[in-house]
Amino acid sequence: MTSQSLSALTIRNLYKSYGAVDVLKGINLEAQPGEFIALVGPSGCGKSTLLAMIAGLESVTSGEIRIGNRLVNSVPPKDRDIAMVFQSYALYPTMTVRQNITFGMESRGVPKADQAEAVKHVAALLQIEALLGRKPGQLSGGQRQRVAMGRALVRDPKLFLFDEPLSNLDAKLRVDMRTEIKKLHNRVGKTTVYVTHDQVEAMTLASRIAVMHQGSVQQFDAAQMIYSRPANMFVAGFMGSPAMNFIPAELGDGAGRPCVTVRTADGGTAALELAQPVPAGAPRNVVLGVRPEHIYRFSDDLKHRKRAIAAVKAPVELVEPTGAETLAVLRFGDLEVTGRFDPDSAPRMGETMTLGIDMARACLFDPTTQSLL
Amino acid sequence: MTSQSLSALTIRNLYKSYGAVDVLKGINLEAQPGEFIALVGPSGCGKSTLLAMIAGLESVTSGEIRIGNRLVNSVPPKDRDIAMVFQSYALYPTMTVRQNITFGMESRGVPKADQAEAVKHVAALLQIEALLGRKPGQLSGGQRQRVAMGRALVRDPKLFLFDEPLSNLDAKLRVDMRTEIKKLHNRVGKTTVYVTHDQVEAMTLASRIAVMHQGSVQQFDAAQMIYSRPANMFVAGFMGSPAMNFIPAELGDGAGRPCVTVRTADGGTAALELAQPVPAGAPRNVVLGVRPEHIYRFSDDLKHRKRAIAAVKAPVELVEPTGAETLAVLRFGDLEVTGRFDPDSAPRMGETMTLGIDMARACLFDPTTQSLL
Amino acid sequence: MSIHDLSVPIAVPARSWRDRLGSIVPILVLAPSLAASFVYVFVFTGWTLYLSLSDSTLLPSYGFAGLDNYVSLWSNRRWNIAYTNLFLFSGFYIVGSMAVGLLLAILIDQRVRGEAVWRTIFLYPLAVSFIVTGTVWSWLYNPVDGIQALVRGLGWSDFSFALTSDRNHAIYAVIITGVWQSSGFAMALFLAGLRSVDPDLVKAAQIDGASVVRTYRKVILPTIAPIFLAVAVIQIQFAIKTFDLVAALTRGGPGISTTFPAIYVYDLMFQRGEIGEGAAAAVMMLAALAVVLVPYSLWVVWRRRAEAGNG
Amino acid sequence: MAELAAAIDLEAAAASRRHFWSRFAIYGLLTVFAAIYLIPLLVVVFNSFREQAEIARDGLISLPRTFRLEAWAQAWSTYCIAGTCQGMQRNFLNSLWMTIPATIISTLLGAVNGYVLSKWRFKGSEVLFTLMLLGVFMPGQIALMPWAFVLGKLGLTNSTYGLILVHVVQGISFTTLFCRNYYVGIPDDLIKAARIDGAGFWRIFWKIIMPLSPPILIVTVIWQFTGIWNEYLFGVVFTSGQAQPITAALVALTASGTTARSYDVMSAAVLIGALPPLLIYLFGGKYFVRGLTQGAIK
Amino acid sequence: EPKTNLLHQWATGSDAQAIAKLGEMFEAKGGKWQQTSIAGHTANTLAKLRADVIAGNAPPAVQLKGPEIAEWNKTGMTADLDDLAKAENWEKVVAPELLPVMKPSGKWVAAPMNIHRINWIWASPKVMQAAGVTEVPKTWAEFNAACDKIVATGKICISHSTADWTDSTVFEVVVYGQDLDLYRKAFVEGNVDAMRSDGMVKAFEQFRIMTSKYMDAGMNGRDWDSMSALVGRGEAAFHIMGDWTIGLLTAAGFKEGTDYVCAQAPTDWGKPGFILNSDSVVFFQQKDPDYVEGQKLLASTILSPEFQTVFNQAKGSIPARLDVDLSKGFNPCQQKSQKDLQASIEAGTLVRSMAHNMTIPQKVRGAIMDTITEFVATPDMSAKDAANAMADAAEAQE
Ligand SMILES: Nc1ncnc2c1ncn2[C@@H]1O[C@H](COP(=O)(O)OP(=O)(O)OP(=O)(O)O)[C@@H](O)[C@H]1O
Ligand SMILES: Nc1ncnc2c1ncn2[C@@H]1O[C@H](COP(=O)(O)OP(=O)(O)OP(=O)(O)O)[C@@H](O)[C@H]1O
Ligand SMILES: [Mg+2]
Ligand SMILES: [Mg+2]
Repeated sequence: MTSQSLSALTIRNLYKSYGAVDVLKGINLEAQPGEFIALVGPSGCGKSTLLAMIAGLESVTSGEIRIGNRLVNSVPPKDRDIAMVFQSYALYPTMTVRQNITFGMESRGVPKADQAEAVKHVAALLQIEALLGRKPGQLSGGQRQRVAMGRALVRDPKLFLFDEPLSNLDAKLRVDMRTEIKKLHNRVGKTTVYVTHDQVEAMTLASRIAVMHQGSVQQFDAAQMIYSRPANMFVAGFMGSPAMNFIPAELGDGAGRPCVTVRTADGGTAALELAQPVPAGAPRNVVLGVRPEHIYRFSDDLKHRKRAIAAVKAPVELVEPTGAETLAVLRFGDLEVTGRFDPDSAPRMGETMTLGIDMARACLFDPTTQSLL
Repeated sequence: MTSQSLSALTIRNLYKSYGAVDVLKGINLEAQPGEFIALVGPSGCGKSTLLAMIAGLESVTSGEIRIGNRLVNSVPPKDRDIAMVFQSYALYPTMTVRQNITFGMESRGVPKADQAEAVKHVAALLQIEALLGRKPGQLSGGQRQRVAMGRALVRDPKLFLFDEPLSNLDAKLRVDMRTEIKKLHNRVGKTTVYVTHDQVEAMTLASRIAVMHQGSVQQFDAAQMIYSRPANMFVAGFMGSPAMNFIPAELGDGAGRPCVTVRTADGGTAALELAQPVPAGAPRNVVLGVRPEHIYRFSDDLKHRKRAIAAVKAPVELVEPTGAETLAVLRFGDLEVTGRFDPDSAPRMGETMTLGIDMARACLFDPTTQSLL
Repeated sequence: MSIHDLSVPIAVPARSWRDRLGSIVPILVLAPSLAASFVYVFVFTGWTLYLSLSDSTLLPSYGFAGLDNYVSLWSNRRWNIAYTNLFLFSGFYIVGSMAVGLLLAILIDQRVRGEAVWRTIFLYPLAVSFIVTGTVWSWLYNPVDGIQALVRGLGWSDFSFALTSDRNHAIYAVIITGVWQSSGFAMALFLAGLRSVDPDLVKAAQIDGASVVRTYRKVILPTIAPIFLAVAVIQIQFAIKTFDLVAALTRGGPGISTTFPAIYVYDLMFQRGEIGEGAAAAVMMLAALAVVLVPYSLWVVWRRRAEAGNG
Repeated sequence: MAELAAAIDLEAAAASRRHFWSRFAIYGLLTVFAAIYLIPLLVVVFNSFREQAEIARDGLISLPRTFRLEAWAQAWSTYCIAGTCQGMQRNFLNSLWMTIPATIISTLLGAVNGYVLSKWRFKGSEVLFTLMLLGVFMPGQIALMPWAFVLGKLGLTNSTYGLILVHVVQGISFTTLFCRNYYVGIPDDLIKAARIDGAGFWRIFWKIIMPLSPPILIVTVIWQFTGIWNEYLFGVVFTSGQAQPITAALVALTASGTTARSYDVMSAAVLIGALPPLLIYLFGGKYFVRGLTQGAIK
Repeated sequence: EPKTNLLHQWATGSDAQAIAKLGEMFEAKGGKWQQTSIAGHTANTLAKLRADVIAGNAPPAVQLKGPEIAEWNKTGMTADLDDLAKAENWEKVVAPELLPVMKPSGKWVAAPMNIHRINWIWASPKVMQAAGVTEVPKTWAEFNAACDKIVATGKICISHSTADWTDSTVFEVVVYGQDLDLYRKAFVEGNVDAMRSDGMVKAFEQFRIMTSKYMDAGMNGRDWDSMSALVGRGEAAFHIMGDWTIGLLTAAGFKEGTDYVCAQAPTDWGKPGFILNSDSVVFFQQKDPDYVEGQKLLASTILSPEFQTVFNQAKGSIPARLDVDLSKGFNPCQQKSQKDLQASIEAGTLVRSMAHNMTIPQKVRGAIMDTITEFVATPDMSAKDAANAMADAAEAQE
């Protein structure tokens, strides 16, 4: 009982099927009061479905959902004390911004004066005072998003639910609004469940992230843990852009130290020294996971600053400057490996460069089970 | 004549109006044979209109468009020797992939045998052999994109036109397809005009970028130049994410060296030494433009490696870890400034840190004309 | 914390009657319409089916007569003509109004000026009842007073447009009038379809070097294939129900050459006092409808499934 | 250089010539069709201004030599139809009192049904929808006698209410079909948002769905109004004398018994009888096409 | 208070005026008058009647004719007027040929309003004169000869407008004129063999001559009511149609004697002949005593000499009562009609009209009329085929 009363949201063994199709297969999650949880995963993995079930918009096939202490499996949405922001914003197109915000209060019979007060407060918080008389059609994407937040905030609910609220915005606005949401959460401190398929959004906003795949949670952990110690290759590949490079390798111990052998572009092999001891029970063939930003131009200076750096030679196949950084595609046996470089030290096309791989941050996976070793 | 014959596409003083609305206001552009040109700009700035005019799908109000040597103002699209990939792909939904690709050749009366040959070649190039019998409705986004490219490629045109071909794809696929387009261009080497509103796409793909705003070209230059020496504050703000920070400052010379004075969070001011001499004719009040990645955690080590580093103290308002890097919002007078840090040296929320600003890479703008000084 | 320790888990709240009511409101709301439609479609049809097997004449009666009415119906020349007419008329009428409607829609889609005016002109016949249409066109077909006389008066003395007086061609008078009246509707639907085609498709075809005709034939029209089907189904049900138009235009004549099942049913049931046989004729009309509708419904269901599968 | 310029000019000129001829063909065709569509209307309009004697002399198709409104006045208020000599005004009003309520009721029911079938789907609702659709295809003659029986049982024979009932029931299928197809296009998220906001079934309908419905309601209203206004069989059979709708009066006029016809009065009567739906199409035609575009037909 | 509601199909023009007269008289006698007039197709009236019956409220009075009276009588729903008939002595005054129609099972259930004569020929003296035809032809041979002459002058000989009932009207006049017995067997008794007989073939042959040579192409699109105007205006010589033509001719301002003359249609057997059609009102049983009273009042009004006079003056027909004096206010043709009626009763040549639904059941009549109108519309259909088709169609209705 104690553990339940501590958490703002608890989901136990939740299943959902539409006819013969199982969409959610035993979800377990909980959120501490005031916590910001993100649900990420590829399209169709069941994020929206899970959110809709928390909101009460979809029925529960089996399992339980508790908000605070209360089992809400069959409580209608309006009585769950939640607020939700939709991907499409779902602003009522025929109402003004003010009416959009007050609609819920009117439905609940909140006195007019209180409504006005609440609108005033929320409008000030979100800086949308000037828009109150307009209709959604007359607003820009960012303004709509803010109004949708306003409609949710005015409820002062126990739980905030967001379903990809930023995915309809253009890249620039998305970054701005992301920051605003983060600030807002810092200010109002409500428990929040936030669905996105953009892992950067998840990383920057959430204290904990649940990575979903095909209806089940692959890993539910703090953002930094998910990024640096992904539970399996799916999570490792999904989080981070460009994605983590997976390099087939063979475990061995070169010169007494544990190391992995990889194939190089010239057809030979290179032995990379591991920073940690080989985990017990690891198979001989493993997959080495290296994030693009952990590949550097090798220099002695680097070697000094960071310890576990392994050097490999690789030809540069393609260079993509993005302004702040430069991506390069490097050949590695018959694989391509992407590296992320400072524009100052960026490789040039055609060059064969010596890479430094930050082995302290590399991961090893079991290719059969796909899990982290 | 000579200068014209050198370029694959020349646009001179091009105007377009719909009734009273001027959509394009005197565009000048040219592309060298084999060059990859990107048109970027916010929504509604006229990119698609310009592309449609090059294709012959929209009439010219005034000015001229030359493809190679030939004035094409009134040449119908089919005779311009161009190929175009649409944002929506515009694949013929009732035809198979093969029919989509051969439709243009059939319209032109190319013999069947040649058609089959051409399809085979293109399908191999794009690895869509297995899809030839399917209809567009049965393809995934990335596959559709490839088919659309195939339809364009099979024409073997003088000029390739792309209208935001990646904007309908999800983030991950977008990155992959971007790389593919780049490789393809490297291989076939056709002159290409590529419209996008994603500046990372423009930076990574194009050799030269035209940044458009409200119907005119703000800057037309190599990608790196646009990023490092933006012609005005619009270009500076548009290219790069998070955007360049604009800090109002006052020119002066502290201790004989040219420097700018900025306001700090504690209400005081700080003088930052300039790396270059003050440009002639600069006003007293200027805007200092600093990109987030040119803000570091100050250390003596840093001072050693890079010369023109100015140190300022600033409280940290918000920290956003994105995995590979960490963004932080810093207070600077009554402004907020975004910095981009290595997760290792990332600031923590609430901390007041000493920043190093890379003055060698900072820009100065005239706040009245908004142009680079 | 101890309070929480002691707190009993809040039992699954029994759903209040209000919630229960809430969940059946949609069904309750739908119920009257459903009941009415059910009676209208099934009970009425069932009754007619029963009558067709009964010995009803002047008034409905419920003695069982087996298939007598059907035998008698099919041995009747007039019925055979009516049934043949139905198929002949339906075919030409549907194809005709779709062809004209499509042509008009394509013309209007060429960014013509005054689109609203053209559209209104082509659409207005739809507002006019079949009675009025039939009456006015019967004037126009009149060989002495109508168009034929007018054109001959202008000097083209061989001109012939007296369709309603020619037994072999009177059915075409009905077809032309029907097309005149309903092609505007087809136009509106096709126009709606054409407007929904992604303009980029047309641009792509232009760049691919396809001529306008080829663009329509190969790209645009195949894309709006579902509209063709929708138009056809709507026109078919009009065709099968055709009654007022013929009643006002030719009254089934000359002779019995333009008799239609609907008219025949009406005549049998009300004028001739043959309710049983009239019901049999009505059932045959339904059968004709079913020939069209059943495959269509199956197709719609299949398409919906397919869409659900994709989306 | 000059040659090149000349060639370019030629090319441009050829392009503009082609353009001219294609435009010419388009407008030419449209004009021909427009003429065909308008001739019947013009014939009637002209005849309504001519004198019977003139029509008898010059034939039915001719420009009016005179311009008189007597025929209109006669048709409206003095011509003898159905045993009384008060023109068609009574029938006109009957039609209005029948058509307006029947249109409104069937449209509203269609809207509610469409709302349920698109936004509150339940097990079997698709099947029920298909069932309702079948009503679209029922030929009216089949239903004539059953309706007589039902109206008799309900005591609604010879009354406008009876006709309203008949038209409402027959119209539900169409209105439901139209509205459902349109509502399917309204995002479900709106409904979900409103549910979270605490709105119930009816509140969502009135506050969210109805304000979004004008395009489809216009299509439905136009469809129902013209259909009901122009309906003839039920009007004749289920009402009588002074209660008959205008179509019955029109038939009475055009199929006059053993007396001579007055084409002038008939023409005026035909126009009076067609006027309300014509006006509706004239002013609502734009919305009709637009509404269809937005998904009435799928 | 006696009241009634008459269901009828006389919706417009002089018909409506005539009915309005009935209403006035009914009200003058203290009744409350209501009417339901159904325009157009007879089927509409019948549909209405059937709908009312099915709905359970049969109308108190309906305009119905001939065999339909018998059919409805068989349903047992008709009212019994015998008491009234006895009191007013209807048996004596009503034309005897109408009695079996009005009392199909021996009891009076209907009241006749008028007697129409079908076998009229309306002729244009001007046209005849111009062609050298001195008098209206008396036999079919004379008729054909006259027509040949008239056609030669470029005029139309027979003004016609094709419809099932107009075609059948002319055809039954031909059959009647050629062979009285055949008419009785085929069209009154509905004998199928008679329909197939040589006599019928001969009638079709005569009819073919008329349709192909003496009628013009305009008959197809023409409205039936403009036929008489052709005669009145002197564009056509003859018009074979019932006596309601008088109403049309009078309304158009044509004068008997100068613009048109009327005569008995040709007969080859040289006696006065009369094809009769009668409009009548049938009464259905009512529960409401006011309606029952109203029925008596209405029946009595209809058979009153005053009504018979006023009504028939307006309609062109003659009273169903034989004891009404036509010398005042009636058209000469009507007076002639009454005389001929008496004469034909005496000569035993009086028949009821098949085309106007006074003899065989509707379904058989409908089938016969289909054949006739099809024959008109199909120039290459032979007389023999037509006779066979008619017999087959009639047989199929059994
Ligand atoms: N009503 C339904 N009937 C059957 N299957 C459904 C239904 N609704 C959703 N699904 C299926 O459930 C799965 C999960 O859908 P959901 O919308 O939750 O995905 P998601 O993770 O939100 O994806 P996205 O990122 O595209 O929004 C999908 O495969 C979808 O096809
Ligand atoms: N047919 C037209 N009539 C009037 N204005 C038009 C027309 N077509 C485009 N415009 C206007 O021209 C401007 C430029 O449109 P264009 O489509 O070229 O923008 P864009 O840069 O491609 O934008 P996006 O990134 O959204 O695709 C817009 O303001 C648009 O509203
Ligand atoms: Mg989703
Ligand atoms: Mg665009």
